[in-house]
Amino acid sequence: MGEKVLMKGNEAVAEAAIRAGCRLYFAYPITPQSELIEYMAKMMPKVDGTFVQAESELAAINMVYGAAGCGKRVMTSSSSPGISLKQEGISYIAGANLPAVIVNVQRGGPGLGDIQPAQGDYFQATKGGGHGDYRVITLAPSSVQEFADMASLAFDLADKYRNPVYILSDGLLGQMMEPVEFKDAKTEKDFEELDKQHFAWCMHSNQDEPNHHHHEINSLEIDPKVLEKHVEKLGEKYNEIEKNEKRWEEYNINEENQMVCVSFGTASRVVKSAIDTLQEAGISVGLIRPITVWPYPSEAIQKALNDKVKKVMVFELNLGQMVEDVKIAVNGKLPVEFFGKVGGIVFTPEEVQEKIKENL
Amino acid sequence: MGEKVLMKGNEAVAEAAIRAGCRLYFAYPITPQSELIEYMAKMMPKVDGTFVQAESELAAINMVYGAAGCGKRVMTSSSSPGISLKQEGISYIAGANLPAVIVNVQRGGPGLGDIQPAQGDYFQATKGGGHGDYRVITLAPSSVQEFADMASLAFDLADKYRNPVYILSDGLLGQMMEPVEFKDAKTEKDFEELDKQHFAWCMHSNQDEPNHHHHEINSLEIDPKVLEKHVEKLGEKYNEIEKNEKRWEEYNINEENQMVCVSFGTASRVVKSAIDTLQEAGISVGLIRPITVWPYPSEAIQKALNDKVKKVMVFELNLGQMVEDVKIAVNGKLPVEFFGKVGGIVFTPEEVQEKIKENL
Amino acid sequence: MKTELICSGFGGQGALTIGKFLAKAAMKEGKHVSWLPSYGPEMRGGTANVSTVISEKPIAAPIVSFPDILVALNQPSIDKFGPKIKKGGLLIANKDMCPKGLNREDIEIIYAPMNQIAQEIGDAKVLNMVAIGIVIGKKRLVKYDTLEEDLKDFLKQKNPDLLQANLKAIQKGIEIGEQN
Amino acid sequence: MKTELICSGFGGQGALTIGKFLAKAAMKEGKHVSWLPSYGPEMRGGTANVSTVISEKPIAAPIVSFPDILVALNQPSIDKFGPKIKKGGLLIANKDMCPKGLNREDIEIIYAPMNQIAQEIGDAKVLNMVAIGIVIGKKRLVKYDTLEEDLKDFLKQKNPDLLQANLKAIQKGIEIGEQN
Amino acid sequence: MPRITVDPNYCKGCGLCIEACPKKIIRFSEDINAKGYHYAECSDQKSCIGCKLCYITCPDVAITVEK
Amino acid sequence: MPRITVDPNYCKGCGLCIEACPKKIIRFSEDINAKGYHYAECSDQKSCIGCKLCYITCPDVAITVEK
Amino acid sequence: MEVIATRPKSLTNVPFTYCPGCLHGVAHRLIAEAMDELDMRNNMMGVAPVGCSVFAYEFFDCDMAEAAHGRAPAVATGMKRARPDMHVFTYQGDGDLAAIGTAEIIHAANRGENISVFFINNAIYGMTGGQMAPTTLPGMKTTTSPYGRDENDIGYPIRMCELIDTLVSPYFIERVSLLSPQDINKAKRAVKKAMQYNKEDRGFTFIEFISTCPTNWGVDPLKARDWAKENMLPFFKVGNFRDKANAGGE
Amino acid sequence: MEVIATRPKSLTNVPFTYCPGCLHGVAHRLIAEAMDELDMRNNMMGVAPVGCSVFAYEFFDCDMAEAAHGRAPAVATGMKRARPDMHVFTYQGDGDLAAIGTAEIIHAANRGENISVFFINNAIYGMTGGQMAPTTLPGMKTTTSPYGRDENDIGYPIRMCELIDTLVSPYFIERVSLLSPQDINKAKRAVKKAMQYNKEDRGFTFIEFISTCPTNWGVDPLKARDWAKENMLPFFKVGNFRDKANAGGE
Ligand SMILES: Cc1ncc(C[n+]2csc(CCOP(=O)(O)OP(=O)(O)O)c2C)c(N)n1
Ligand SMILES: Cc1ncc(C[n+]2csc(CCOP(=O)(O)OP(=O)(O)O)c2C)c(N)n1
Ligand code: SF4
Ligand code: SF4
Ligand code: SF4
Ligand code: SF4
Ligand code: SF4
Ligand code: SF4
Ligand SMILES: [Mg+2]
Ligand SMILES: [Mg+2]
Repeated sequence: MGEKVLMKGNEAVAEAAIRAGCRLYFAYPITPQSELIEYMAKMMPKVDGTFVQAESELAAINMVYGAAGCGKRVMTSSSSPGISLKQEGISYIAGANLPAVIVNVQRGGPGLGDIQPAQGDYFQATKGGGHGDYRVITLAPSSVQEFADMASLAFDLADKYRNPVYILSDGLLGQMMEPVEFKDAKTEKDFEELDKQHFAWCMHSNQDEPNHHHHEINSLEIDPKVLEKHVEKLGEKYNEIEKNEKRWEEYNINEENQMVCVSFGTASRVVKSAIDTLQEAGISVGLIRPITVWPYPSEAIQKALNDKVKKVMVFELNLGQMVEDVKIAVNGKLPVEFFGKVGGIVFTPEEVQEKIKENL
Repeated sequence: MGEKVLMKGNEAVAEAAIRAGCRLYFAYPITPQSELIEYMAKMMPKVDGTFVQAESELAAINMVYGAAGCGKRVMTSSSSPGISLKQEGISYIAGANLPAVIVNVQRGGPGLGDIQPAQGDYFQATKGGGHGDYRVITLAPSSVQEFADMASLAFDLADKYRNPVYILSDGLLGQMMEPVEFKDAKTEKDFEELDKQHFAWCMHSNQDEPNHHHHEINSLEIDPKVLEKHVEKLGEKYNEIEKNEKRWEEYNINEENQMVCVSFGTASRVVKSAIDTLQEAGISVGLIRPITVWPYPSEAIQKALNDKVKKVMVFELNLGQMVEDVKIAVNGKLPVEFFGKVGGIVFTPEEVQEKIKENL
Repeated sequence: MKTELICSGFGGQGALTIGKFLAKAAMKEGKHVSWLPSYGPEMRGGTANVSTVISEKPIAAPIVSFPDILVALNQPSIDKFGPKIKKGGLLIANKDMCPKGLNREDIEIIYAPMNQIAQEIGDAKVLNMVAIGIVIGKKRLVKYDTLEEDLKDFLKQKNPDLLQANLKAIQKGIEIGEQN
Repeated sequence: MKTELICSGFGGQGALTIGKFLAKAAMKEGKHVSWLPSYGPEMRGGTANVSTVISEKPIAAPIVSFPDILVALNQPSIDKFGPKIKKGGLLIANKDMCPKGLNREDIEIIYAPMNQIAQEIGDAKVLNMVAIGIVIGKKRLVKYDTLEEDLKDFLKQKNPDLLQANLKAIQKGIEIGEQN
Repeated sequence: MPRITVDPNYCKGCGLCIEACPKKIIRFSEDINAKGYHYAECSDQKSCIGCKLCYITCPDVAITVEK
Repeated sequence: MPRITVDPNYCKGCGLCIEACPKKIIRFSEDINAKGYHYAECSDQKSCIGCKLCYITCPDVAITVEK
Repeated sequence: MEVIATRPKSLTNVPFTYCPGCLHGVAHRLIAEAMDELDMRNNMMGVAPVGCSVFAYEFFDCDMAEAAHGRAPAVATGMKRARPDMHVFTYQGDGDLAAIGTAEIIHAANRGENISVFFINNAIYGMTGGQMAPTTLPGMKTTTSPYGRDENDIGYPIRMCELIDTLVSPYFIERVSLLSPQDINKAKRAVKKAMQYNKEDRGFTFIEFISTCPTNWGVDPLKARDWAKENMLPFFKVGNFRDKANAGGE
Repeated sequence: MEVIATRPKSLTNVPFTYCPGCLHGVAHRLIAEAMDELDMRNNMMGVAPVGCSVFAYEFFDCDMAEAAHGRAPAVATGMKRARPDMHVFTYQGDGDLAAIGTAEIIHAANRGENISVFFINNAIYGMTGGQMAPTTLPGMKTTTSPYGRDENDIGYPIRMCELIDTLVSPYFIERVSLLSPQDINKAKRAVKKAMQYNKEDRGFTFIEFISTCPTNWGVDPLKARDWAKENMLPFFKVGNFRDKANAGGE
């Protein structure tokens, strides 16, 4: 870890990705993620990496597919409408068991919407916006430091499971500056190690005789019996991920809680602020902040439902998309209420406090 | 209603759409929906309608956007990977409050997958595969007749709510022939009536003076306060749809049920077959078949949970995507189990019987 | 009563059409019917097959796993579906293309030299009509008249010359079916 | 202790930089900081503003709705954010561009002719540094030395000539801040 | 006699008309408009020859030319 | 002396080689292969001039030419 | 006194949202004047792109659709096919038309859709803050080509008129400049021709405007024009590529 | 006796899945032979499209990626950029390359990606059962142009070589025919050139093969060749469009 620097989230995650060994980056400009692509344009040449501004988000995600198929750490980023355009490609990446990191700096939708922070792509990220049965590991940062840290986590998880990983950020985290400390950059030896790990499945040169097995990067299985096995194996992988990779933060969770709040990313920061104020006023409210929104940390919510807790409240910057996951976790034990803001508006701590009080 | 004819689902829905007043159709070929586009290619010229084979699914959905903006009944169709490519466009259509009908003849995924029937796009359809807060009314047919009938229902709902509507079919329903009876075709007077209804919001010629209001088809609101209102209004519309438009079929639901099954589309046909056999053997199992998978008929499931029912079982041709909606409906009252097949394999009545018996 | 058929053969032999004509005729006679083809890249050579169900009651599952009747126009069809014919079921096989046949005692089997019959009638393409005839002659699944009417409608547009050959093939098939 | 600032002005006046330098210096002094700009098509003219929070404890919400301190480089900034300044808070306004000012009794207000001061120093662009100086002089949010060091680092690369003007502007600002 | 009017609501003070005018009779006003721009104004209406070059150049369609 | 071999595993009986052969010494065999095609065969090896036109034409790369 | 030049009726009274000196406004005016002069305003529908001209639907006084980034030609196809009695145009930037929307413009042109496409080439992504466009010149610095566009790594600018001119169906193709009053007058004639053909439903008409982006080029409006004259015009040659009315160009 | 012609090593022993007489197989052989002759097999990576040649990854004996429909040039870009030491080619049909993948091919060409693109033009969508392609000829009946392609409604076929030839960066562009042994031999020379340039990392190389689809054209393989000679070759002129090695074509 080095010195603290003050940096925008968009730039911090780019820097952290480079340190995590990302040497290929393909993307298309869009507000509010453009600082990310611009940082990559500036820095990739300095580390002998590849930066290509693709002709579109579609092209970018398919470039990612190609580079990932060669076993390299590769990333793309965009914001909401651009992420929609990547859905076919993401389904292919998932179907072909490829590691890749995709950053979504969310903005207000649907359609062209606006360019302010929002969390309206929760469904798309967690339930799979593309076709077919697949899942994308989805990390939801709530600070610039965490945004940066998630770059290396995302690459590690992507490699571990050979699966795409989203970092589901938003315009606020992308645009704001906070102090951030970076991990040490990967060394030549680390790169060799990574290449070695990927050699078994990725595309590379073959010195073997004709008709020995060559490597295919592929999601096509025209025989349904074979595809069935393939998808079942994907299913097992997703179960494995659900078992191992749930991450969350508990904030002020204790025996005195009258309410448990659930909130992720930018929204959770505001909720924390409200919780602090209420605590000072003697009202005890806890927060479960999912760090992975898929796999979803249901058990963390269940465990937090102490006897005094009368209600669970979900705070998001959308029409209530995460409510479904919370309801599944709570499983009828307590009422689940929702408060949200849409269109790029972030609720204030005061609004959150009020909503909590109303629901006590 | 006319005579019964034996027809493929793909052709029947196309014919029904034309009768329902669809005069513009834009699509790109893909198996197993190609008979639909081919039928349109053949028939549209005969009714003075427009058929354009677009250069891609992206272009097709954006042609739909343009034609819908002119207040015309317009449709597109595709199969899973092609539907993924339409996600940005669908988000725009939803964001701009436009009516449009989108047929998805699902195949095995993810990625290129195969071309056999599957239900792996449930999440994409019901949770919104594109970005931002929006919902698409999703009709799930289970027979060729219903597939055809849904064409006019879909257009009516699309017009009523100015919202995109999916018909979520699959390769089996698209490819199979069953007898089908068609409704009478729309008359000139019906078309005039429709045009009149759409005149208030759609694009058309303006005879007014400069700087009077002209019509915009748009999802952009750069001021977050305005976008907030816009999305809140969308939210109200979705609530309205949830209140009014839930549809389902009850099959063998009665006081004797030991189990309630939930299954939609093609899968539900097999479950019905299994239920019949079990009933003959004295085992009473009921089925709730959601006809709209969004809005989801939760209440129908809740109501079916009589005292004797010990378990709810979900049967789908995917890894268990609808299970989440069923769990939310059941809300912890009973255990929810799942059986599915993936990769384009359809389970047999025998397999379903066995699973039901195992779970009694 | 519900009858589940699989018709199967090389692409071009017309297996799918057998199912279609049977289903269409049954529909006209007021039955519930379904017709589900195999589809996909098999279009390039390979085999084609179709599940057809004809029933008094609405048809739940249109996929036939265990047919009452298998119409097999070539040996691979027998190899694939023969073992799945229900006990007491029926195999109608094209003798000319099924050198190995099927070794089962618990079903009825009719071998007919369909290629040869078709050739004799004067059109190699009507071999599938022979098969339809056998199904009708044996099982009375649909009436000949319904079928004839349908064929007339269909071939009037496409190729009136073919009509006679088709009808002859069906009649020949019915004879065989009735004799077995 | 937590201080929440909004700095606001026309694009080009350097409002965002005020927040950035304050946040950076505070960070170097071990504080928690956050800096959140308005962004978007406002880049084309219009106004720009930034929420800056400096705190002893981790910062939950980086959006400042009700600032302790408002630095307003023009009148529209006062019109927009002036009413939201916390009771007992502080307004630092650029007298030269804020003809109307703000009519509140429950806060402290410092009007300083920042354009004029900057002109006197010899570089119109350092008007935002005057504002920074006032904040420090008045509130001691960060140390002058930290800021100086930072500016040296920053301007060494970009434009060493500007450094002196900047430092002078800050010092002038501090004076004003201390006097008020 | 030709004359021009600049509508300060549209003008953004880009200066393109000033450069375009063959008679050099357009200048920035001392005043600023609501958006903070020193808008263009005619310094000498009677020299205007109504050539419309200012109108043609103006990207904000702020100028009216009369004859 | 040149000669050709057709591998029945690859041949689909398209007939393109038959048309291509200047010596007209390729024909369809009476037998069918596993896929049901009457594959090509050489009717007269000794007339072969090793011109490779059959090989060049064959879309299924079923032919080997030796000299 | 008679008004000899003033805001055309086909522009609303909403001030443009463009930067001072940005030539988007000139292109808008030319189109609006053609609409006025050909009496097309009441039967016109337009499509706005995503780019600085995203708010075009507020500026043109006819019904308009806001398209997704790059998809305007597809949207226009849907509109013209739905309302063959109306006239349709799109207005698109170089990111919109020559990058993400490449397939849509080529295929609309190739189908010979009865629409007019107005293409503003300013060699940059204006709206998103100055990233490289497909039309960015070799060596030109942008926020995503911070060391200058390296033509050996990512190739040369795309010339859309030349590309579209390889297709059989388009009816009218011309590249014009907005860099001087004289050029603007020439551009006006081309725009009016395109609109006239549009009115007569003759086929696909395409006009590329060589324009500027003072803000993201980081220069004032006058310098921007000069820079464009020196650097863009040699690579993007103005002129008529095709006019089927006189059988294949002037 | 010496084998003078047999299956090249760079083809696996998997029989092609193409219809009898389909010329996809000939194109495959030419590419594989070039790989053999230039000793590139061990350093080659390929990209298969979606189309009849979707299984190309089973036929070429090197590592391969299966791309989404139309995106092969983008996938190849990712691969070549990730492994500059390897050589990369794509193999694409006319639906894949000239319809859905228009943007990807044009921009890969425009960037001058160091890859070879082999483009099979059979004037139809083979795999999906004979729908119209952008290269379908005027009047030609397909399942989605059942009354014949109406050039007044949907335009003329797209000529990809001509289109790409308007870009500055591509290194080698040639259209060849597979319709006779002589043509195939010429095609072979073009393929080998492209591969040679690929080996030397000289830039973007593009070959369009005029081919057939007997199945969906509904004729036998011989008739298909004749039809293509008569109908395709007049519109799709074979020849070299560019060879930067000899400064601008033969
Ligand atoms: C799918 C999608 N990708 C990216 C963007 C972001 N975006 C908005 S405008 C634009 C480029 C604008 O450049 P150009 O088309 O050249 O127009 P200009 O602003 O230069 O007039 C981009 C990339 C978007 N809105 N949607
Ligand atoms: C996104 C997407 N759209 C459509 C398809 C369906 N599809 C598969 S192949 C194909 C066209 C193939 O035609 P072509 O590229 O000409 O290749 P050919 O089969 O003729 O060799 C299409 C439309 C698909 N798989 N994915
Ligand atoms: S009309 Fe001509 S002379 Fe008059 S102000 Fe305009 S440019 Fe100058
Ligand atoms: S050209 Fe127009 S906007 Fe620019 S200064 Fe002149 S009047 Fe104002
Ligand atoms: S090599 Fe020539 S002569 Fe010999 S079989 Fe082949 S085509 Fe005929
Ligand atoms: S060309 Fe090849 S596939 Fe065709 S018949 Fe001859 S050997 Fe067989
Ligand atoms: S950013 Fe550039 S293109 Fe956009 S309005 Fe400003 S000057 Fe014009
Ligand atoms: S369908 Fe056409 S292109 Fe495809 S393999 Fe068959 S003949 Fe070849
Ligand atoms: Mg631009
Ligand atoms: Mg093709």
